[in-house]
Amino acid sequence: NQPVSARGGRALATPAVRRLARELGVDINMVTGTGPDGRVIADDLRAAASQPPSDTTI
Amino acid sequence: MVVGEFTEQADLLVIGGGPGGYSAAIRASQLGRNVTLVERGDIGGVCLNVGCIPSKALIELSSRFHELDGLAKRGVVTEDAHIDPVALVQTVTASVERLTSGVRQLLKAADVQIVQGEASFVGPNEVRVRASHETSRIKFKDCILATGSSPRELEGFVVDHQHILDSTDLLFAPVVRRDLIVIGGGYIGIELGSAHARLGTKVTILEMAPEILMGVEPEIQRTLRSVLKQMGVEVHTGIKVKGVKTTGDAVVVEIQAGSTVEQIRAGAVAVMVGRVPNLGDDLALGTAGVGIGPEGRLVVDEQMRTANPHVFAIGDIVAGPMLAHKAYYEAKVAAEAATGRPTGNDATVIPAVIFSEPEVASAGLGEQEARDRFGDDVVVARFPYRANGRAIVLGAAVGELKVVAAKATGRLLGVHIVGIDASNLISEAALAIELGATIDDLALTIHPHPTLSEMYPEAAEVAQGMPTHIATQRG
Amino acid sequence: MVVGEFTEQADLLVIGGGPGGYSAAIRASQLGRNVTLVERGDIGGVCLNVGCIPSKALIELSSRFHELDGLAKRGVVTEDAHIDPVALVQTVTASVERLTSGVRQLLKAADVQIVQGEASFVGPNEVRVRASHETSRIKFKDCILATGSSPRELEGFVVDHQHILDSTDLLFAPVVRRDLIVIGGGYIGIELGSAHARLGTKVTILEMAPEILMGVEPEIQRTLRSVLKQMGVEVHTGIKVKGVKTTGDAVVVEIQAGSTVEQIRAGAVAVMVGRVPNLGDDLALGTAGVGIGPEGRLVVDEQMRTANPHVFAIGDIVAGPMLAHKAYYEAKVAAEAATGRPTGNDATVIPAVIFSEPEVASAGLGEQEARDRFGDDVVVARFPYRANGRAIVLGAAVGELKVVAAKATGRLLGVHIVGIDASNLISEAALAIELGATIDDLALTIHPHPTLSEMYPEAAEVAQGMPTHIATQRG
Ligand SMILES: Cc1cc2nc3c(=O)[nH]c(=O)nc-3n(C[C@H](O)[C@H](O)[C@H](O)COP(=O)(O)OP(=O)(O)OC[C@H]3O[C@@H](n4cnc5c(N)ncnc54)[C@H](O)[C@@H]3O)c2cc1C
Ligand SMILES: Cc1cc2nc3c(=O)[nH]c(=O)nc-3n(C[C@H](O)[C@H](O)[C@H](O)COP(=O)(O)OP(=O)(O)OC[C@H]3O[C@@H](n4cnc5c(N)ncnc54)[C@H](O)[C@@H]3O)c2cc1C
Repeated sequence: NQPVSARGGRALATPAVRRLARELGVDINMVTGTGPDGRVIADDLRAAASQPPSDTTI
Repeated sequence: MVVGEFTEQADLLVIGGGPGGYSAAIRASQLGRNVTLVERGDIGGVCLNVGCIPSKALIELSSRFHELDGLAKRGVVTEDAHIDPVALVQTVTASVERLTSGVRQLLKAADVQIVQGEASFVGPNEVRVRASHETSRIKFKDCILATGSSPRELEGFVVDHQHILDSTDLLFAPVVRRDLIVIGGGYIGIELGSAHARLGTKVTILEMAPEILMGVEPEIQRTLRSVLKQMGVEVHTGIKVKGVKTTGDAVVVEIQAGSTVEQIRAGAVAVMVGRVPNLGDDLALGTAGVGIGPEGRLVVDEQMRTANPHVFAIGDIVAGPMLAHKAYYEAKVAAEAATGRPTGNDATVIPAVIFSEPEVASAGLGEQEARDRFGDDVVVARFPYRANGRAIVLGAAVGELKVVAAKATGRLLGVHIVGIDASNLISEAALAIELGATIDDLALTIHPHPTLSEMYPEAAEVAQGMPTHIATQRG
Repeated sequence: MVVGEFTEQADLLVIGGGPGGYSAAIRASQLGRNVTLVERGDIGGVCLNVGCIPSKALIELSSRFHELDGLAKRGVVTEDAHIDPVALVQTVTASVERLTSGVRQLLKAADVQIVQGEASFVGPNEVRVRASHETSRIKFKDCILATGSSPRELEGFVVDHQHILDSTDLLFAPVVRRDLIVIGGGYIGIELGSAHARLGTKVTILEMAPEILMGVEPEIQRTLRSVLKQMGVEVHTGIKVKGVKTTGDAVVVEIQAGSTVEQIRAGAVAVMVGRVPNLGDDLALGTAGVGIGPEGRLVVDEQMRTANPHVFAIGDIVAGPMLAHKAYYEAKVAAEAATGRPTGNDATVIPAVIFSEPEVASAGLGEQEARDRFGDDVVVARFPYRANGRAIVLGAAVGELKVVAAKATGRLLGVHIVGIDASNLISEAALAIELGATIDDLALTIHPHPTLSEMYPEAAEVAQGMPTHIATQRG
């Protein structure tokens, strides 16, 4: 029963923002975060979601 | 259910009524599904009936009993303290009854249809349910598997509930034993072994691994070993258990440490050497196109979906720590996924608690794990309970809180606590890590005085190199 | 210090050695300042000597004593339970001694020079210090004022420490009184009144306001009143206290409720009607160009700076709740500001705890406050202790956790808890609010099972309209 560890290499974001990404259909790992230390915030997702799909996946 | 082999239809079928199963059923119903839940035993599963709940009830009472001597010295004097084992078991049983009846009511309120019986697959979207006097079939659109786990058996030890016991026997026995051998120094063995020691039983714990509580931070293992020793619990590690003989009213356990073979004797021996997922042949998983993966667990994707796109699996039967809160979390992901919602199992941390005395709790990366991963970019800081005002007034100055963080960014990676109330303290760390909080965030958040939670900003200040309530040290 | 009126130089002078003063001194020293601290009484101030620490030691022991009857029913049986008042006071005193000696050592390790005596200003950058046999002067570059507060006096009640008592008398009296009248239903009156009730004293609490614990959420006030009633504590609100007479071994207090005047009698009366900042004429604040503002507190800017740019003020003498953790936080801001660091007092929440039984704790906006500010954009959700597994096994099912959040964004605005261990639970809320966490963040963070902290995600799920362990309700 080892505690599961922080997963490396994925976007830094709060649980609520991660959920929002799924709801918006945005791959959070492809979004550039504008929060502290590159943190993805809700507005980043909304901006990404309003882009044409090709832009969000580059 | 109808008698015979009539076939019923289920919109969403949940197999297993433990923490995983019952909470998946409630959530799926809230999301608009018609839910049928099959349970072969008691609603509440291991956790509510013979796990988390009764164990914590026993542990709490044993701690209250054990602290009476210390309290007398501090001014709260009692005479003739003793355990009334019958009342104790009644209290334990009452907690179980209260919670399981609550869950039954919640399932009813959520319109979940409960079917008593044991399910096994007869096709990719159909199960047969065997109850005592009847069998039936249920065709499902979607299914959530939550069959949980059972105690691992130890060769040569046939549990007879008299002299050779399992964890359940230790929870509901209306007697304080004179002595007891516990095989297994994992969290269940430590929790129940030390609880019985506090009740007055002479306990000997045998562990095969070189240390108890494998995976826990080494200094916490040491703290616990020293506390167990003070309590009179004998702990032997690196021990191979060879066999057991029952002689009259005692058991004799043959053990091997290195090349020496010894015999130890006690009134009873309890076997708590881990748990195995309930995925046996009876379940006929192959029929459903669901294959068993590594460590005998089911392989699922991020949405808890098995190889069969309409069958989800959660809880002890899938990878990760076998803990109730993991099952609760996964249950909601599976219920959402089965309902076509965008969802995913992406929690950063699954905290873990050991309800020993003192308690142990951790969330996130261990110190070594962090150093392995991030090398020099790691800062570790500790704050001891003995420098915390609340701990002192509680008369509970043993323990410490350790934070592990990234050096460059200050981001919190892990927290490890040994000490009173660690179980309730650790959730702040889980939230902090999920939110990406930093050492500065912890240090600058005002924590009320005098509380144990002040150890968070205090440890954060140690990491900053500017501690308030201990002299400067830095890791 | 030298004898006579020689003048010493201090780089940074701290006046007052309570939580504010001593932690400012330690932090300033860590930041490279040479610190001198003047204290007229005992290092540790009110909090460590006669406040937070001894009160919580007494409260803890009284709770342990009080729960013994309940424990007996649950299987932990004791006979002849009684308080040894001398040992009790020794325990309380030992906690104080342990913590204050710790702080003295920390100050020493930080090279803080301690001057015993009472400071008063003789100029904008100079004080006179009066000790028992000598006076001296200290010229400072910068000064941090942390003179704290004293009990508010009540007209007609002259504390004689025999029959007319203050809070300190209730902390260190080596006797369990037969009965006691407490004037003041603020947190100190409630904490100490109920602690003495648990020790066996018949307690009557008199409060002038229409409710006890003004400012606390109304339903929490009601919960506490009902618990106090069950414990046999009489609480009278809307009461004007007219005067007191001492007759032999008793006091008679004359009270007025509406138009009726009554007399009530007890062995003693304790006056706990609030606290006033220590900013009296003795301090000669005017000489330093520091003026007293509203509510008799000092006015400071965001960096805790008074009108005199080299004099800072922190703790009970400046605006905000008179609480030790507020003083600790402000101390660090002042120490940084005095050292020219960029800093500011910008904490979003100052949590507050009442160590009653059950405990009360809150962080952030109250329900009404939130509705006043945000109108319909508020969601309120509650989760009861009785539906929490850990609370049940602790035998502590009274209470609830309430979350207040913005409806549109889900952002957490406030948390209010009444129930066991509220004091240690609330810090998670403080951190969550500081970090701007939302209801979803709370719901999606895995909290370990079975713990009290699970009430956070459970209440968050109630706010989402999808509770797991209670039937759906939504506010
Ligand atoms: C002594 C002890 C103490 C523990 N303490 C803690 C603790 O403090 N905290 C914690 O987080 N975890 C604790 N655990 C672990 C915890 O109990 C499990 O992790 C949790 O119960 C797993 O939940 P689950 O829903 O996956 O399975 P289970 O709780 O095992 O439930 C599975 C259910 O499925 C039923 N079932 C199985 N197969 C079938 C079938 N074919 N048809 C119909 N029904 C079936 C079973 O009867 C059972 O009711 C403890 C365990 C033990 C033994
Ligand atoms: C019974 C009781 C219980 C309490 N419980 C809690 C609690 O649980 N949690 C909490 O947060 N708060 C609690 N408080 C409040 C808490 O004690 C105060 O908020 C805290 O002590 C304020 O710290 P301070 O540094 O501002 O002042 P103080 O602690 O009052 O310290 C001021 C110091 O300055 C010294 N001083 C004053 N004037 C001069 C002068 N001219 N020259 C030299 N020295 C001087 C005084 O002797 C004193 O030592 C409690 C208070 C009481 C009375």
